[in-house]
Amino acid sequence: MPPHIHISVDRLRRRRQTTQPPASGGEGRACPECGTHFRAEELARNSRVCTSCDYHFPLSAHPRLDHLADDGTWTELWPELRPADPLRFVDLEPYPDRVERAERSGLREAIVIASMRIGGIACLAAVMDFGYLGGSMGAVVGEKLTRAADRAAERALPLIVVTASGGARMQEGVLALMQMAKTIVAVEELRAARVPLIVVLAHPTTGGVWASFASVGDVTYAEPRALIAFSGPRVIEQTTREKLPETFGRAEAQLAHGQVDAVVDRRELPDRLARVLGILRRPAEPEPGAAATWAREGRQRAARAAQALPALSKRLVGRGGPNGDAESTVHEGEDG
Amino acid sequence: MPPHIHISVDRLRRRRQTTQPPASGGEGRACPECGTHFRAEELARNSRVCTSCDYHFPLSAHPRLDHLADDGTWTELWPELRPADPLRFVDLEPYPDRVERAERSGLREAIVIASMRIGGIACLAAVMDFGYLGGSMGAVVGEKLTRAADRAAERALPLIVVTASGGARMQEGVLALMQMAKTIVAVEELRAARVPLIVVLAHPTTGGVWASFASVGDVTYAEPRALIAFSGPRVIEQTTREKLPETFGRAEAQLAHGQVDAVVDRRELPDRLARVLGILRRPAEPEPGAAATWAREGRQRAARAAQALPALSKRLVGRGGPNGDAESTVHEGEDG
Amino acid sequence: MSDRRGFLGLRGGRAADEADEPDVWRVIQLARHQDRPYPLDYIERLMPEFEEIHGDRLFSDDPALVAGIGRYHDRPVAVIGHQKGRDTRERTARNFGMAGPEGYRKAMRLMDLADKLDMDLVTLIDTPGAYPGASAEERGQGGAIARSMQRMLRLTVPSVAVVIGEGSSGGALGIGVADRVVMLENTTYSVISPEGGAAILWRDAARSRDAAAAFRPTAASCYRWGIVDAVVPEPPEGAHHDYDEAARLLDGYLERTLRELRRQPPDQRRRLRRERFRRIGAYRGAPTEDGSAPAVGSGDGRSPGGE
Amino acid sequence: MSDRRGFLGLRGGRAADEADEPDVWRVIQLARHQDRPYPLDYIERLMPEFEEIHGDRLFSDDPALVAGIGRYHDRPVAVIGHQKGRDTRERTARNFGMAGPEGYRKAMRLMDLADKLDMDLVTLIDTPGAYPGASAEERGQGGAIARSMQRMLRLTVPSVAVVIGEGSSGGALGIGVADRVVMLENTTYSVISPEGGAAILWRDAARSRDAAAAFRPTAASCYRWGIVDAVVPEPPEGAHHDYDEAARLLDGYLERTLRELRRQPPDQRRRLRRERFRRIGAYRGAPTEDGSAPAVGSGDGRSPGGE
Ligand SMILES: [Zn+2]
Ligand SMILES: [Zn+2]
Repeated sequence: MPPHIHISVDRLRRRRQTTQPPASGGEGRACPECGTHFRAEELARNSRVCTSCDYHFPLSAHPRLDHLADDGTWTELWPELRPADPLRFVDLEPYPDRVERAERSGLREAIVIASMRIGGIACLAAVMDFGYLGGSMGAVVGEKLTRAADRAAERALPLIVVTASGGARMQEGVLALMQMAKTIVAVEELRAARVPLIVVLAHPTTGGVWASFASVGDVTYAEPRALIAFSGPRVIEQTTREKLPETFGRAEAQLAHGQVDAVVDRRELPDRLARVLGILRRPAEPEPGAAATWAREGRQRAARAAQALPALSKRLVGRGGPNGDAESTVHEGEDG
Repeated sequence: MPPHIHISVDRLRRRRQTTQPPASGGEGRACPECGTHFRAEELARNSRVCTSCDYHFPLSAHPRLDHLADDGTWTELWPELRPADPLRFVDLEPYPDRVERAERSGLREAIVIASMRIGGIACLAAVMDFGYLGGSMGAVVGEKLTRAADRAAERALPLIVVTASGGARMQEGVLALMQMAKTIVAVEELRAARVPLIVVLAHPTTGGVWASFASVGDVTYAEPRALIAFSGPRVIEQTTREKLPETFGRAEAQLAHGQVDAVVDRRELPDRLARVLGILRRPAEPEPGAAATWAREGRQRAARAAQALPALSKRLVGRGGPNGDAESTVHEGEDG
Repeated sequence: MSDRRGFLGLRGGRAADEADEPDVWRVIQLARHQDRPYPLDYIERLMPEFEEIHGDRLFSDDPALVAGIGRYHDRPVAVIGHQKGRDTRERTARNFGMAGPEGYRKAMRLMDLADKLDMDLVTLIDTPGAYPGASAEERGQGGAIARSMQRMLRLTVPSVAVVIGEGSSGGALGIGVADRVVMLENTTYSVISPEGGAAILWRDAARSRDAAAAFRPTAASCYRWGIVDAVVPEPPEGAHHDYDEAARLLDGYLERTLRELRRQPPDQRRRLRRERFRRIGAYRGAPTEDGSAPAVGSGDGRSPGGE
Repeated sequence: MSDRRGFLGLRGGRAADEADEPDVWRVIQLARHQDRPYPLDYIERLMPEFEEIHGDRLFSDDPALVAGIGRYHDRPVAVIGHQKGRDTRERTARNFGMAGPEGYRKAMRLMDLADKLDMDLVTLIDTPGAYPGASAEERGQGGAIARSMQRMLRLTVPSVAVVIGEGSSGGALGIGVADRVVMLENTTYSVISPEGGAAILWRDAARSRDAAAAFRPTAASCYRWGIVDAVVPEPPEGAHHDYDEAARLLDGYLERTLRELRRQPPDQRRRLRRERFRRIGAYRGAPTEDGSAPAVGSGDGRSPGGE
């Protein structure tokens, strides 16, 4: 239950390692745009942006946090949350096998939450990782983002969200779809607490992620050439038989169409975010911040509200038994 | 001051005459679209719509009320309000001369407010008259509309607005411009009181009227082929050198562009309004309507608020001395 | 069907059973049946008077999504629904019930109106998904859906969302964030159509039956998962066999539920609505309900990618 | 200029005198002077940090209207302004400061943000009018302006509108419905440009000097009429001669006024804002202020057209 989340998170907080994570590149890469070859260290040094043509290589979550946060200030939150398999979903392979393989690559979910400082200002960050099942949004993404919003509201910390996602995680079926609504609830909590939400759209941000929290930031940046769309170009071409231009749905086009505030080169992003956070910093006030008060009351209200919920909606909802296996819990609970 | 308006209106209320007003047509007219000739009575019988081609002839305010209201139910409110001449404005002739000539044609201002019933449901109507100085919006239009909104809020009566206007009345200068904001305040009072605002856009509805209360109705109808635009076609053609199609800004185009809910033949309008009012009728409730309570409190609040206003904003504001001549009051007040 | 309460969801028992594979496919066919009643068919039967509104006041009107105000049990009510179109021409005109941003923005305009005039809101969901077109993307399809959900969360009036046919993807959820969400008996609610899912996950659109079996988007499953609060029965052979009876059964649920919701104070209703959606999702590693140590997630605390 | 209070409006005296005809024309020329400081010039001087936002999230971005957030006296503030463009290319790109519906909708987005994050709102008005174009009409120019005014009336945060150049027509008022409305010394606020007014009223655009004399759109006149709450002085030869000093003088008024407005409770501020605009307008026939019988308006009560 959400109210309890707040109680336990501090015990779960983990110190980060300051070593460079290997997920950031491996042995070396050629730029897919201009062919220039880079060694991994070179790329990492330039924030994984091509020095010849400014192509932005994908950046996974942990190196992204290294890139954005002031040195050594980020701390991951709730890394222990893992997907369940409520549908016992099997396509070409069982969902748990996909999850296992994704975890073997060193990632734990498609989103990483961290507390950090940017330009000296304390904030929270929620960074998606396209490398984990295409950055797809399942229950863990929804839950982590919700917890991040709760904490941001409670502590009056701005929330920075960096997206990279193919959309809802199909293997979690309609429950994944519902994460769209859940993340919008999270955004609403930020609003109630008057906490800024800054969104950075990385390549690609599509489907249910673009159609939920990614598109309602207070300030929204996009990385150059990032694809930003609800329906991807292939789906559109198949459905409407239109031939789409190269520029379709790209950050630059979305800027022209009024959908983002700016296209920002990744290398300038930390300074840009620091500037915005600096502008939005609340002045020191004599009275306790409204936000903190709100969050405190919010928790109590949420606890009361939970009592009043119809029994139906308590199903399969933020649960997880003492053995941590929601999957079996679900089926026991429902078939019994 | 607005709070006092409520006190005196009932004394000012006038019974209407049921005779046919002559403003509706004179001796006869040829349809400008198809050339068919009609006698005045014929036209009036068909709501001044051409029986051959459905062209909608202009309809001035009183016959419009006859047309919309259940038989014999409309009563005009505040007909005594007349324009002042705060700028002592002279173009090709002095503003007061224009006003006098307009009055000689039998009209008293570009808007008429009436209480009435439509389909048995009590409501208020604010009907503009293009025949009076091009239906231009000056201080009287703003004030009458504001009073209508106040009364609608106070008595929880829906407000029907029928527009026909060339925009702000230039002879009242920037004070006329400000009526746009004033009428939006009036609309906000309706919102606070949860009272429906139904707008009917007649030909033409342009300029500051379209860019204020006319475009924010809860439900918005347009008469066929009515021109609805902020900038008129001639201004646009002069500024942008585009050649506009015949259909530019017409009701049918505005429907296609999502700006109105429906294009409604004038002859169907009374039934259509009756239906909407019927749908929106509040159910009989045991407790006193929130609307009525709100309006009562609103009046008290407004009186308190007026006390708190900075002295500056009290100038030239809803005033009118005991001799009813705001014009001279203005200059005495300011120059002294 | 003779149950006077008129909705399976509160009966328990059979409806909560897991549907088997052939059943799933049959339900999908029924949910998409071209003779199924569409929103205007229900509206016609439930409301003596109805007035459709048009346009988003921004760009256009979207015929794939109808919106309007009607008289329902002697009260004004606001209704929004995906309208697929009956014959070929109407289907094309209505874009097969695939709404664009203009549709969701028209819906938001009606939500504003519902709040202003204290009207209950009913949404009727029946779409293969939001319209996938370049023009829709350029006008912010994603943001339109997101803001429509946001707007529903902020409603001060009661709201009920009813899946009356096909509830697919964000296009469905865009008008689905209500106080109560229910499905008619032979309808589906899913993250994607079976064809779409097959094309992506099986890399073969022809394997839509497999996808259907895997997604299990039936009312029974969605009820089990807590996605919907009730399942409203249809006439014995399906809603398309008896529009009047289908409307009567829906009416039984709707009228009672709106009445019940109206009894809650608006703030509480909004709070519960948020909580309802906030709680959805199964995962491992949550702290236990009494707030004690987490079941999963102990470790050295290094970020997983950093090892 | 040495007045420490820094704004003429509260000095009384000369500023309240009626301007004579040649003065009016001179002020119109100054208000439109191509070297006058534009919003970004003031912002650069008043705010150590500023971040422009772009786009209405609906259709496009309108460069004729800049909007953004800045740091002002150690607080976040939201700023909206018509930006005309300095050289020919920029003037074209910015459409000569004539905003379309996208501009007003971007402005509304920023107002939402100001409310959400409790930022004061400052608008800087300098436009010959809203853009008169067919495409702007098709996307609801009228409704955009109306809703922008409506949105400003609903703001919970303090707001100040400053006419910094040419304030013409609804295009100016669309961002002018603030708690305080002020004009710089050499600016105009008018229902229409003198050329437009001459073309319509004199049927001869060349008679714009006559129109100017009739409209008297100067700060002094607007102050007398109660349209603006204060007149902010400019450097001796006009704002275009000394941007820094112009900004300093504006700063003196702005900072003090926002601080004063913040002291009011939001509900009261909103109420007073409504009242401020609701009271504008001179007419005959109103009841006297003590509520006694009306001065004008007795008669037989027949509707005037019905005789
Ligand atoms: Zn390259
Ligand atoms: Zn004709």
